[in-house]
Amino acid sequence: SELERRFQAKIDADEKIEPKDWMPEGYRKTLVRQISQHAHSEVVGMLPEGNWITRAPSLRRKAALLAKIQDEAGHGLYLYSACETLNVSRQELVDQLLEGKAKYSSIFNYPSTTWADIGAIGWLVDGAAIMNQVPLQRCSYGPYSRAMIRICKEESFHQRQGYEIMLTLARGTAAQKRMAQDALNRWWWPSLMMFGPNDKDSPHSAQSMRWKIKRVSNDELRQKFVDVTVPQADFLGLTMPDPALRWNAGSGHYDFGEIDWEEFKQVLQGNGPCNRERMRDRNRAHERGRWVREAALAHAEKRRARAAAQTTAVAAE
Amino acid sequence: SELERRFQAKIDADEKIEPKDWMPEGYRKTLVRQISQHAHSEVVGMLPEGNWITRAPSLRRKAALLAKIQDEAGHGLYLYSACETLNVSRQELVDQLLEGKAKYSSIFNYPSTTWADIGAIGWLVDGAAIMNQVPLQRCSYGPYSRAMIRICKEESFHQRQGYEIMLTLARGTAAQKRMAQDALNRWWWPSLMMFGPNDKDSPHSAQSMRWKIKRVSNDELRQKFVDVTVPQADFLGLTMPDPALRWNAGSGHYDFGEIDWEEFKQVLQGNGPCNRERMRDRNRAHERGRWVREAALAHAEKRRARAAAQTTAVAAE
Amino acid sequence: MTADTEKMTPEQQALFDYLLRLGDNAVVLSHRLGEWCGHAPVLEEDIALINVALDLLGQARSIMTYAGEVEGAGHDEDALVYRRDGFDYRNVLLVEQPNEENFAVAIVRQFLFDAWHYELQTALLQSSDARLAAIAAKSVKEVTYHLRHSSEWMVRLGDGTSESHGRVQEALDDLWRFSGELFEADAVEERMAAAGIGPHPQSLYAAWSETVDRVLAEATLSRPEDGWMQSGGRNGRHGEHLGFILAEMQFLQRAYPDARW
Amino acid sequence: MTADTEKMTPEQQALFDYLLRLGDNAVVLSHRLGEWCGHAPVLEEDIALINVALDLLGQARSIMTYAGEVEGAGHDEDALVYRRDGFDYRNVLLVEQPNEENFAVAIVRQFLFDAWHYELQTALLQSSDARLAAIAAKSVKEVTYHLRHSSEWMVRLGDGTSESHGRVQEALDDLWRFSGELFEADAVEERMAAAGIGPHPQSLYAAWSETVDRVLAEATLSRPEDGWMQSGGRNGRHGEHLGFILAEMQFLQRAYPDARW
Repeated sequence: SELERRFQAKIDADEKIEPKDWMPEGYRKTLVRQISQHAHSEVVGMLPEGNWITRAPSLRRKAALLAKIQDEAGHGLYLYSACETLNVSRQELVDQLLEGKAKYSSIFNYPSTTWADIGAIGWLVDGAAIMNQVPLQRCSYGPYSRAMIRICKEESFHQRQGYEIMLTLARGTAAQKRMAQDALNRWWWPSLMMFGPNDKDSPHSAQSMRWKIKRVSNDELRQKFVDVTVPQADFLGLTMPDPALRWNAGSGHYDFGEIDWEEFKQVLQGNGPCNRERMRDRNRAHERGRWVREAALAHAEKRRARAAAQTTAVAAE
Repeated sequence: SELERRFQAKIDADEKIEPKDWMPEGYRKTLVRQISQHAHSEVVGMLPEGNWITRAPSLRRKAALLAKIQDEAGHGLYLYSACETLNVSRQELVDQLLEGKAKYSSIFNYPSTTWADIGAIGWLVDGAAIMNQVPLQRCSYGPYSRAMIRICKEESFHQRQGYEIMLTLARGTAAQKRMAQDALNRWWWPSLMMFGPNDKDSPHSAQSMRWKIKRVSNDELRQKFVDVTVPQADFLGLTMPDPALRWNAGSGHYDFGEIDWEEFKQVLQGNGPCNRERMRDRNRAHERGRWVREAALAHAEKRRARAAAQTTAVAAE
Repeated sequence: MTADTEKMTPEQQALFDYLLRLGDNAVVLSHRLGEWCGHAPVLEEDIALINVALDLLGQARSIMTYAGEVEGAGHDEDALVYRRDGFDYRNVLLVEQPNEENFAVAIVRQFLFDAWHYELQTALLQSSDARLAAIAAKSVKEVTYHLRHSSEWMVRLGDGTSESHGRVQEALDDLWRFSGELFEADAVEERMAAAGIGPHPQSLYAAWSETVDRVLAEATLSRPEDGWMQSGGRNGRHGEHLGFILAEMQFLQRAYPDARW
Repeated sequence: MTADTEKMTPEQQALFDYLLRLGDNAVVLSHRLGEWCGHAPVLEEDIALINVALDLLGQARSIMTYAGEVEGAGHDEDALVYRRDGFDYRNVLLVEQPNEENFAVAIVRQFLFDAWHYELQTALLQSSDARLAAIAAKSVKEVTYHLRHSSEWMVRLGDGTSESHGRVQEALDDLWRFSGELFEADAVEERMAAAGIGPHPQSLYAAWSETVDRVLAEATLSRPEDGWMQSGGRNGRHGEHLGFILAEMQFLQRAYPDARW
């Protein structure tokens, strides 16, 4: 159709699509799915990190962790707002999450079992997230693109903080170094999985690329992440848990081993170590907060009614 | 009346009153109140000690603490049974506790905040309890007297264990010794209060003495406890938190300072540091266990019905 | 860590104790707020509660650093927070009360504290101790926000639904017995007042009470009777909850005493 | 404490790992049972749960003492339990699952474990390791009682009220995913089986499964489908709960490393 043609032309010209512009239903749906997944990931991602707030080993680290989680809650809010510009309410999106109909990043279904995990999450998980998100700053949908610019800036701050935690541990006592290596062993492969299936197994990508919702392929991003991260691990003096990992002078990239796609599939299907715990926690918080949200609504309604009554009374004088 | 005269004669002759014997209603009521208070105390007393099970500092101490608390639950059971011989159901008694109508020993309204408290509770609280209970082995009511014989034996084992914890701490590091002294400071006065008001303020005692439900006066027992305990504290190398405490060669007893009866009154009235926590814990356990008790009853009922049906079927054959 | 206080003068000792009271309140309340993280009733409230937790943590860090200097035994903020035993903690009992996964409890606890904390920090602006006055100058802005936040929730919950009204009134009735400790005077507080370092605790009562009355009125809540008040926290006599807070909070520092983080 | 295992032969290392698995199961499950103390649904059950906790603790002490001797690094039972880090704990994930203040969870967890533990201890009676066989001789009697106790509750709750049936079925469905780990074979287990020290894990499955079927049938409960099974605990990959268990359990030993208790 003409509308579609003009829409695609705008995208091809690298102009932004804004909420009031016409857009194909598929474009809208794809964006809603992608942005809401991202929002849910920020919210669920608070749990493995929140797990260490009460046990952070110094006041400085505790403050940084609190601030980081606060940023993530804020990202969740922007992203839900960006989604709402696409005519879907936050309530609907949250319900989809709580009913298990919506996805969130599968990495958050792994447990954070030592303090080093807070370092590894910042370094690897935020690192992989940034790699995914930087190209999205140029996404064709205006509100998402602008949210990404702000989010990426904060994420890279978190990523540096995480790396610094790892560095402190890696340069610390033998017990701390062991903790750091253990965290790397557990988080490395899941963070590679964050880029999604191999390109050959990722059928939705072509359309998303045309729409400039997705801008770089999974495998390209994953390779870039590996290339950036391996020297960082070397600098830490830690060993990557991948015997196949080696520098390939010919390609100018690191070769790395095969991802365990069965594990990836199981985690996506709800069988990760913490899928049930995460959903249980979110559902409980939601249930236990119900009376509070109802009270806030009821109170706002009372205020509106009183203000209206006062206006009427004043007008009648 | 003749019944009363014969009843009192039996008591005067140091014979035991048994459940099927006639007894005055006042005697029955006094016993129910006293035995059920004692039972409730065993049950509520599990809480301050249970508070340290997960944190006991060695496996040996943890096992001893678990065993001690198990004994207390057992004492609760015997005592409720002894009470049931007086025509009152355990359910009624438990309801009285949960509704705040029945008392329990006010000492359990103090918090157990360090490991040394487990030592101090054993040494002082069980020590005071034994002092109260030893004469009750000769109580006129048979079931209570027999329960007391068994309970006293176990309590004195607990008391020695508590003292041994204190000794280990007092002979330990500076931090441990400080912990032990702190616990003594906090538990000494409340343990003196366990003997109840001064004799001049204890009006019910005369009748109880005649009935041989109570056999030694509050002040006598308290003095005996002080006389026994002060040398034990000396042996530990700990200081009693009472500047007025001194040996009186004339009386052959220790003189000691005035008890803060206002504090005693406040704790009895529900204003101790943990009254609300203790009642909240008991009530929650009761509420959360309701479905379990209902299930057990329903299942027992089903079994009975099935057994009856089978008997009928067999009889019909 | 046992506070080695032999070398302090009585004035320094009193100031040290006073600073620990201020700092411990902030540390412990911040911990309780942190427990909500990811479990608040609405995402905006996750952010708001973390915000308060962060402010209190920042205040605690400034105060503890200063306390360590006054003590002169080489303890930094982390040594004072992570290596001190429960009976050396000086927070009021109010702040250690558990959340019970009940937002009403968190809000009432916070409101009773904020209304007092606001008056305290305002008074500390005039402290003869320049360091405390400087900390107050920063804190008073934060505390103003905290009080607004908790007051607004008191009103929303009190004048919301009948369920919320009942819950918040119940929490208020339950926590009221911890409010008296905020205004207790003892040798430490008297000495601080005499030296112009801190306000006399009782001098804060009238304004606190007025704030409480004003907010409760708007929230349609009843002010509980002043019954028997619990106390002891400021002198190290705590309830059974603090030990669990510290076991969790201090675990890593205790388990790896030679590590830096 | 980091296990200093350099001086052990591979056989000793495998035996040490095996003993830690046995001992850690008992320590962690005993801890979870201890959390019920004073909060059980009925006083008789306070006694019964403590009884099971005590038996497991006793088994843990015998096993840990032996493990310390095998390791040969001078660690006694307390050193192994109180100074070992989470990722050195070798318990199965099942036993670290939280009580959730839900008796159904406690009973299902216990039943799935007991039905396995009974088969294990029975098999260990035949161990070529005399020490383990002797420990099993004592344990098997205790475990027989545990299994009877948890089975009876499975039946009471399953065939009780519709509420109790629903709760226990839900707990069963939820915890089933942790049952697979009990029967996993790995190098340690294979080596123990080859040496006749312990049974091959899979050899316990048929009897376990039969017990489960029999009790579930009487309890009118449905056996969940075998879906994806969680594992990792026996190799030190735990969930987020264990860290909190250890922070609490180990606190005093960690806070006062030079003290004896």
